Amino acid sequence: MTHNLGLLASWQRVLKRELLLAYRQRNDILTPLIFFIIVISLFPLGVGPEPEILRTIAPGVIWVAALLATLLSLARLFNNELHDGTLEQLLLTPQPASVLVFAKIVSHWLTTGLPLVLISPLLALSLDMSSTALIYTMLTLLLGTPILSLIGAIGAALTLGLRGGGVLLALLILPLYIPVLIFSTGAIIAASNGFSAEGHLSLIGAYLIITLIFAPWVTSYALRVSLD
Amino acid sequence: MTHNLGLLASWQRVLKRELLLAYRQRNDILTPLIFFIIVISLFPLGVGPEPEILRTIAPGVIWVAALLATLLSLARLFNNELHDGTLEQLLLTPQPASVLVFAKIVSHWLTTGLPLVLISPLLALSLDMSSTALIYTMLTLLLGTPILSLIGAIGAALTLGLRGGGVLLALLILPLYIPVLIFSTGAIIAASNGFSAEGHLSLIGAYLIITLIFAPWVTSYALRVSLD
Amino acid sequence: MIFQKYAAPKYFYPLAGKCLPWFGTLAILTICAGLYLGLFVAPPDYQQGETVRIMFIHVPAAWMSMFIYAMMAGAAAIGLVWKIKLTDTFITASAAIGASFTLLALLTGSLWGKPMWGAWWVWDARLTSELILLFLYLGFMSLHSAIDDPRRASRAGAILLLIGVINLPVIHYSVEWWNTLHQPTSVARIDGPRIHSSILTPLLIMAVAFKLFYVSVVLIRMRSSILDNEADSRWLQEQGA
Amino acid sequence: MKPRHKKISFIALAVFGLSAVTLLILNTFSSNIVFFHSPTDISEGKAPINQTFRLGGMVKDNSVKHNKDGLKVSFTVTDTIKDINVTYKGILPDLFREGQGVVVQGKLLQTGEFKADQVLAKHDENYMPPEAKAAMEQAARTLLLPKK
Amino acid sequence: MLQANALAAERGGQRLFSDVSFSLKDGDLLHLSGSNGSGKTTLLRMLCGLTLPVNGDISWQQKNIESNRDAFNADLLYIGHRHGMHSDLNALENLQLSTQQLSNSTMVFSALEEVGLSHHLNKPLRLLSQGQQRRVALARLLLESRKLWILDEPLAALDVDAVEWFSQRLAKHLENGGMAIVTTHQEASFISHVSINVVLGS
Amino acid sequence: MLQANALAAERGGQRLFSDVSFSLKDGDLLHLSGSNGSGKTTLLRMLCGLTLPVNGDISWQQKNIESNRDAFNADLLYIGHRHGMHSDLNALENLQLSTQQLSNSTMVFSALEEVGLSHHLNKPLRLLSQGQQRRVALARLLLESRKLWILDEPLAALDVDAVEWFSQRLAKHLENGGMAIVTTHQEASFISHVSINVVLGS
Ligand code: HEM
Ligand SMILES: Nc1ncnc2c1ncn2[C@@H]1O[C@H](COP(=O)(O)OP(=O)(O)OP(=O)(O)O)[C@@H](O)[C@H]1O
Ligand SMILES: Nc1ncnc2c1ncn2[C@@H]1O[C@H](COP(=O)(O)OP(=O)(O)OP(=O)(O)O)[C@@H](O)[C@H]1O
Ligand SMILES: [Mg+2]
Ligand SMILES: [Mg+2]
Repeated sequence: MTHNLGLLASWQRVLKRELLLAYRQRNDILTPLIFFIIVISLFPLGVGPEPEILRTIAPGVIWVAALLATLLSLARLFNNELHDGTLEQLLLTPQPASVLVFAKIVSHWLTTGLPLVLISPLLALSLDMSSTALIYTMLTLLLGTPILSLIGAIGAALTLGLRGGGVLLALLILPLYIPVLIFSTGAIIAASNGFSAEGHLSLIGAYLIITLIFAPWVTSYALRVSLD
Repeated sequence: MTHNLGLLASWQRVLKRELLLAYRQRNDILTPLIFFIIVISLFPLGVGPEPEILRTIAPGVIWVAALLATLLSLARLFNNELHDGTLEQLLLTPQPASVLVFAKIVSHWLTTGLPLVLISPLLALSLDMSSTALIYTMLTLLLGTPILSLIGAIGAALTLGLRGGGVLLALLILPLYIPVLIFSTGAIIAASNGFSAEGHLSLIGAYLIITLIFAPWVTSYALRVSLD
Repeated sequence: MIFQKYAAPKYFYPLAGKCLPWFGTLAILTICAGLYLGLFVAPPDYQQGETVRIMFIHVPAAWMSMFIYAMMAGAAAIGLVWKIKLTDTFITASAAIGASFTLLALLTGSLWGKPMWGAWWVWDARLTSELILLFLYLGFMSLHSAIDDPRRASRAGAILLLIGVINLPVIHYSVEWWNTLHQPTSVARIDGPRIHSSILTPLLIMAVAFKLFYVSVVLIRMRSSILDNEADSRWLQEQGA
Repeated sequence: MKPRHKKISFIALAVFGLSAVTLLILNTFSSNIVFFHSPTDISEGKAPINQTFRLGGMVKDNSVKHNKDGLKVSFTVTDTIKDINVTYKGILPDLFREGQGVVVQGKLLQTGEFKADQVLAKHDENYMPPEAKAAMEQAARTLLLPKK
Repeated sequence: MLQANALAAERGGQRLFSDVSFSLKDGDLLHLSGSNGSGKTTLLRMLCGLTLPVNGDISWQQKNIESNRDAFNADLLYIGHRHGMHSDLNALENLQLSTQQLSNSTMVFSALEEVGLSHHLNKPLRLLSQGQQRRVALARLLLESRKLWILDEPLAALDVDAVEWFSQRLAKHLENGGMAIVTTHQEASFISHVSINVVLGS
Repeated sequence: MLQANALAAERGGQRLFSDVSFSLKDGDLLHLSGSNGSGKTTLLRMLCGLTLPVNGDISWQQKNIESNRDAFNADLLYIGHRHGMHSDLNALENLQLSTQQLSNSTMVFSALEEVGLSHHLNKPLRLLSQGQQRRVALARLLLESRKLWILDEPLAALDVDAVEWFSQRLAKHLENGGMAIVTTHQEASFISHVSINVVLGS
């Protein structure tokens, strides 16, 4: 009786809807970016403008800010959808939910992670980073922010609609974020000290691939549990 | 026909309700606190554990974290109330709305600002601060966080229900927060370097008094406009 | 199936009651024996001297922290697939114990680290991953308690537990994969343990003692949570009468 | 796509991904990372001047020299291929010995000398009572003796 | 007496209605009807003073409601589409802390009993079903004695028994000299008490 | 054919209902009724596969819905209390991007016209009135041809015209061999088509 869309078309439709929504709520979408910028620019204000110190703490500041900005944006990931009932509809489409959830995660990264990557060189310069450090900052953000979105999606799905979702979410996903933070700042510091950062980068890469494979699937399962 | 409550009783009832709600949503309430703790403890992770550097950046880190934690908590201040219609009811009580709004602000400070003040000595120690710096950190937080709540309430009311309230809120109130940040870190640094911090402290005090007088009133007016 | 029969609270409750005294007594005996051997009989180490005695707490506690997590994750998988309610009782009873052992391992470790390494704490892979294990325990416990619906709580908790399993091999192999400050494996080595038998014996006895202790406490906690959950079921009232 | 095909393609994807992961991790083992760098690393790399990092290796036998005031100490860290001289002012951990592992944090000076501000001792996996150690050394000596 | 004078409303730059006038005396029931989107909710919020009219004015006991807000609010009870209760508090707490009159828990309890919720006292509101939540909101009608009721679709999600209960409660209010303004798309027995009909968007 | 077998539900550890069984054939309309809080919404979500039953099972075309989720979903259209539309997208975008069938904008446009919303195409949904929002959600009935409709209080906030339109649309669906499960506390003309009545909590 029905002529439903194929898997790919369905995926694209969800992605398109998410991006359109992001565009409509563009101020909301900008929040993590602005937050990122604010955190990083408040630092020289609070710490004092000594370039020596700034340069030392720069990788840490940038990555902590990126972590927090992502954490902030996660509350929004499924919450509106829960309240207006579109999340139920997502689980009721005749396509594997994990594929559609993946589209949502991709859109989340495109609207929160990617802007951070793109703005980071500017901020790195304002913190007086060397050009090597700057390049590795961008590179680690490019590899690392998708992990933040992927893991974050699991956390957001598990804590969906719970009172105090905020803290719980932080408590659940920060332990899983810590390796990203350590490897990334490690890579930047190693590279700017003239060592090879290959080891750090390949670990981040491995983590990215593992989360890419498992996160959409786990997230969709967690959503099902949370909506029960 | 009616025997309504007096002004004070009404005020107390709002405060009591807010605190009860806070207790029910205690996980939500803990979010800013946990956030504060996380930001401060992630720093040694990202920056590296050199005590020398940590001590230098400590006042800045603590105050930036307090600012961000408050900023985070503001989204929650009137938003739930808007969606469940209790905000309308607040404006329809036979008492000056500004007085009731003040009760809400007090409860906001008791549940976000005060915990930050109380936990700060522990965090200050973990950042290897001196005891003078520690005392001044507490003192400036005690004077400064009420200002953050008061100004934040105005911002939250103005951006209520707007798409992208988040960024707007940040953009509106951060300029007003920056003096608090500068005076406070200034006070801590001055005191720990053996200078008098009196000047900074009295500036913060003056700011506090001004906001105490005007903020509740401005907030209630802004709420009326936002609900129209 | 016999397994499924005893997975029903009605049968499990009395069975656990019968086993408990045995495990409890054995646990107390082995702990006493292990502590005596470890603290008074075992010789000091050729390099560390008397400080080595922290090992008899640190190492078994660290092993337990991983062992309990593995048990919980296994039970979570069984619970998700076969929908057995008892697994959740077991998991929630274990969580706090596992978290305590993890904390104990971290505390004794850093207590040991200060004199030996010259630092309470460093961010090497072994220490960091063990800290993450503690956070996983805490995260699980708060997630479980934040959900009021029992079925959702157990399923959501199970997902989190299974995600965290990946941390276990990282903890164990971290000392071999990366250069850490923490020492490499001494006991479970292909070429045999690198600990002299006079030190190894009390260590192994303590390891067994901790396991017995865990089983006893889990049984006690499971029985009391069954009492809470099934307060108004018929079999329990019959048993009480 | 039939459900069965879907499932198969998912599994294929997973297998592909996992093998890529293993490759990447294997790649990591070959490149020593994370906690410290070895003397060889440093002499090969463009040894960064005036940057804080960690150096790890063995304390070379007979290299430890205590200054008069007792707080200042200098020693050599080696990975049997390359050596680096380290100076340090402060209290050393109990396990700091010649022939034992050590991790030092500090800066490389222009002179090629490493100025440490933290020294961590690294313990190996061997535990035994002093008598056993003595017996072992005895045995080693007797084994070595005939060769002499 | 509530008087509305030549009211007009705009939403998003579009005129919704204009020239709406009526006056409501003690014991009057006004039924506001109109198709979806005709501006009923907008008009009700305007009568409460939450939305400013682009034209016209509203007075209560001969005084403009805007300049006498506190006095007007003391006589007004408004329940909108959104029920105005905190979803994290249970029914008892919600009612006890939201009413403006001194009420002890026995009064609140008996009100909840009357709306059929005595078994769900300790559940936070978000766990109640749609109809149960609305019942809690309507329990305010029993606890606060206000002269003017303004109710926006009070029957939404209510079952037949609850609708009947509401009709009777409304009739009693009118008998006691109260006034009410109600919108609804459903049939209910209180319609027979309507003394003024206002139809929007026709 | 939809078959429910001895279904039981628990909420917060409390039994809501047990032993609910029925089977629905082509052209059948099931009306689910019961007082507020009797578990109607819970049962409907269970029939969609969103909530797992504590007991019993549900099958669609002889196959368990849990193990054949995608096939079941391809035949199912569920509209709940929450309308399932994004409040920041307008009606056109919502429908175009939420339906699972290829639909061009003329089709969507004519569906919106049929539900009386052709004048509000470019407003984000949150600016529409309650009734208008529900109409947008119901426009999905026109755009997706699914065999089984499960509708939770579809009439809430609808005005009289819209209720009538819905009744006719439902009748047509049943004529074409579709099935439907509907709850409502309101009267409507489609009640005459009901072939199975399930009453909860009696
Ligand atoms: C906070 C610091 C420390 C932490 C978090 C920690 C953690 C752990 C963990 C998780 C294990 C179990 C590993 C496994 O079974 O695969 C372990 C084993 C062990 N740790 Fe530690 N440790 C710490 C400090 C130390 C120190 C300072 C020493 C001694 C110098 C030490 C000596 C050992 C020994 C001997 C083992 C047994 C190794 C084996 O499995 O054969 N640890 N530790
Ligand atoms: N902020 C706004 N901006 C633009 N248009 C708006 C806004 N708020 C409401 N509208 C429009 O005003 C009209 C009236 O809305 P209102 O909610 O008053 O209708 P209603 O009569 O209560 O309808 P219903 O019976 O569906 O509840 C609707 O067409 C709606 O789209
Ligand atoms: N998560 C939950 N925890 C505890 N109780 C719940 C939960 N969800 C629902 N309930 C209870 O289950 C009962 C059934 O709710 P449901 O929404 O299914 O009722 P309903 O028949 O749809 O009612 P209505 O006609 O008001 O829509 C209610 O008493 C409600 O309080
Ligand atoms: Mg309306
Ligand atoms: Mg319902």
